[in-house]
Amino acid sequence: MKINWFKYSAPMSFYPLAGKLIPLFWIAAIMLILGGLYWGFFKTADILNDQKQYYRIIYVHVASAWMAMWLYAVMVFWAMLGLIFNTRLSYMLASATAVTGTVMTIIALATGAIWGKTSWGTYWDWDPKLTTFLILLFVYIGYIALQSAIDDVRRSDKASALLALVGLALVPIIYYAVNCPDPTQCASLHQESSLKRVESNILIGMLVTTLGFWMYSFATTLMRARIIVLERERSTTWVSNLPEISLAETSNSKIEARTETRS
Amino acid sequence: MTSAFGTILKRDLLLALRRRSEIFTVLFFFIVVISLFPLGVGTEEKILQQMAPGVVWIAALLASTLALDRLFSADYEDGTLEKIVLSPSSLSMSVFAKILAHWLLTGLPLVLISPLLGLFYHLPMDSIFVMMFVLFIGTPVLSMLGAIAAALTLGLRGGGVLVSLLVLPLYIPVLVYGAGAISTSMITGVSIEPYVLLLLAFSLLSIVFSPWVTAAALKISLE
Amino acid sequence: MSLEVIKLQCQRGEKELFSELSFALRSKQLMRIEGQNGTGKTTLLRTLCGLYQPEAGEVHWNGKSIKKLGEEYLKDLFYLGHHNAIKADLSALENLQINTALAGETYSEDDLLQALDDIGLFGSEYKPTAHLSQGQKRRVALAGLLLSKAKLWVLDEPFVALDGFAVKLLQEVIAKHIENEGMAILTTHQEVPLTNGEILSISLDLNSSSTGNESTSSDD
Amino acid sequence: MTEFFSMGGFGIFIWSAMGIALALMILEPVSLIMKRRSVIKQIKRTKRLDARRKQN
Repeated sequence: MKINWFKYSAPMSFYPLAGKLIPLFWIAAIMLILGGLYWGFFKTADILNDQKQYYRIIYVHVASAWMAMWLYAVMVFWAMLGLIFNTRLSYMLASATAVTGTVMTIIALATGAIWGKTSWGTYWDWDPKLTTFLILLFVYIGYIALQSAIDDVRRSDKASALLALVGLALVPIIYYAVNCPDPTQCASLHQESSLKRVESNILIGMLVTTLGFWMYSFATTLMRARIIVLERERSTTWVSNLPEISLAETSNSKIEARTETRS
Repeated sequence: MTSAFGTILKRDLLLALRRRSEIFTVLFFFIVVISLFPLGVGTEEKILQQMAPGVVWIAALLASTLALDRLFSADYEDGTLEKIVLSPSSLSMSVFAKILAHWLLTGLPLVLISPLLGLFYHLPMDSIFVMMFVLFIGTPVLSMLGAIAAALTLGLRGGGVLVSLLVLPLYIPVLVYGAGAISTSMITGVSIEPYVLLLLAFSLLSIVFSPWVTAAALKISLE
Repeated sequence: MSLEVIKLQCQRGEKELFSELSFALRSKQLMRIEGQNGTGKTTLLRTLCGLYQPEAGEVHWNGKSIKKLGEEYLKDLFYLGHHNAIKADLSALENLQINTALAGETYSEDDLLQALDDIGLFGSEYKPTAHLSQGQKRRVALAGLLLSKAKLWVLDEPFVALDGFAVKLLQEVIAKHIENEGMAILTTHQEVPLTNGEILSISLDLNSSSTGNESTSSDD
Repeated sequence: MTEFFSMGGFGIFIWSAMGIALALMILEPVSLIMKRRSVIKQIKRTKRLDARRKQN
């Protein structure tokens, strides 16, 4: 079976397709997130003793933190596709992904700070991970700021795509620098974060919630992309032929009546 | 090939010579920022010594972003940037010439003035030399990365603030290892070599890649 | 020597400026681009220089895409935009020397001074151009034309801000360039009389993607 | 029930973390729906203006 990918790279065919997919993603998102949290809250109670109850924050924290990083990768993917094939839709998806990525980063930071308060007794600890997410937030905000500062759509698409690529190249270096401020001793850090050490029961809840967050991200990204498509293609005929744009008969005749009385 | 490089380098230095005030503005900004810290946090020798590496680097980051805004925008406004882009030689090399000139005019003076500031903060002699050296190998990264942001924000309203927003987070590795090297140099018996090597690596990487990325960014911004 | 434009389409923001624009230009031909403000004259010229990426279509120089030719094409090109591309802090002589060096050409100081003299800047060669009048600044930029060895001149409103004497001089310079197997594209309302060569013209109209391409020959 | 909500004394932290996440994840789609409405309204307005201009 051959799928014509370029057909879907056109905003015109993307718009209705995305419209159909969004409700499905919403249903999946709500079910998976509720399911994951239900599992986490009710099926793992016996594993955690009272001192470890705060572990429940992890479901939302880890899911949002993963999404914050993954969405950056997704954004760079679209940006790169845009720069290589010069497809307008790729740029639109890149900028639609950025905002959801920012929201996820903020959630990760906020829940991380609360997690810190419960486990280390302080909201902010300049922990390498939290710091990296703070910088990721700066990078996301820089991307959005650059995009909104440029009026010309084409330039703003390309310039922000290039910035996303530069960020991709530098974020690992920044991560390394934050992780090992002393280059001679950094191997010892962050062994505890590996998944193996997490109880498998908790892991299930975490993975299901994360999957739900993916669905949420798809849904919001597509919603935003649809808005961007509408804004950019407003002067085309296919947009004005859309059912949601068509002027209802009643309002039309009202206008006619109004113009008549005026003249 | 090299003629455009030499021409642009010479031209930018000549222009700076005609307008010396711009160099001195950046330099004095650096000095003023560094002088304000002791007034804010107290003048105790211990505290100052401990703070000096970070303060010097942060002042250097701010001073270098301050000057970035003018890196390409002056040429953009009078049309000479188009001349450079349309010159039949490698745009990356031309861009490299511009960044090099920018570093010679804003980075190098900071390196040269830094011993004075070392004295403000009671740094030992060895640390002052270390500071000069790491500033010397670290500040080119600031100009190189900054050039990308300057090219991306070319001709935008409020471009100066935007440049800082884009570029300051990217400076973190240089800040971490640059300040780390100076701090380590005050501890006897610990080698600063790893820091220096990392800074050198950043410097070389940025010199290789930045002119190329900046050239691409300029082409996007000129459209 | 030939410049070919093949089915060019450009847009600015949401607005399409022109599409399916095709024409060819050969040695000894001059092309005038007409059209009201906002019809995309400058965008067309910038596209021809490779400064602007068209939405669709290609520009060929001697049968090869200018994208592929890169620096090879830029060697044959002289572009004069709205801005004069001169530095206010440098003198006319320094500006001219830098601009010719950037174009990959080197001249002795005498040659440069002669060119400035020819364009009517005698006595202002060493002054910072900030002190020159608008017309004089334009002349500094145009002095580059006197020296340029480029085959293709792309000039955006070259006659703006010039007085009668300079207009006449520039007309002669362009005419001479065309006679010497050169070619030029310009946006202007000014007539450029040629003694030997051909004048093509194109007009970009508002709200219409079609372009008329009538040629008037002044060959005889 | 209260035992469940207090979560061994960590309830305030856990529920505020959940609350922040929930609030942001509701705010985002709601703002998108509102944005979409305003964009559609705007496009309709220009379309109506065009239609009227054609009539005259």
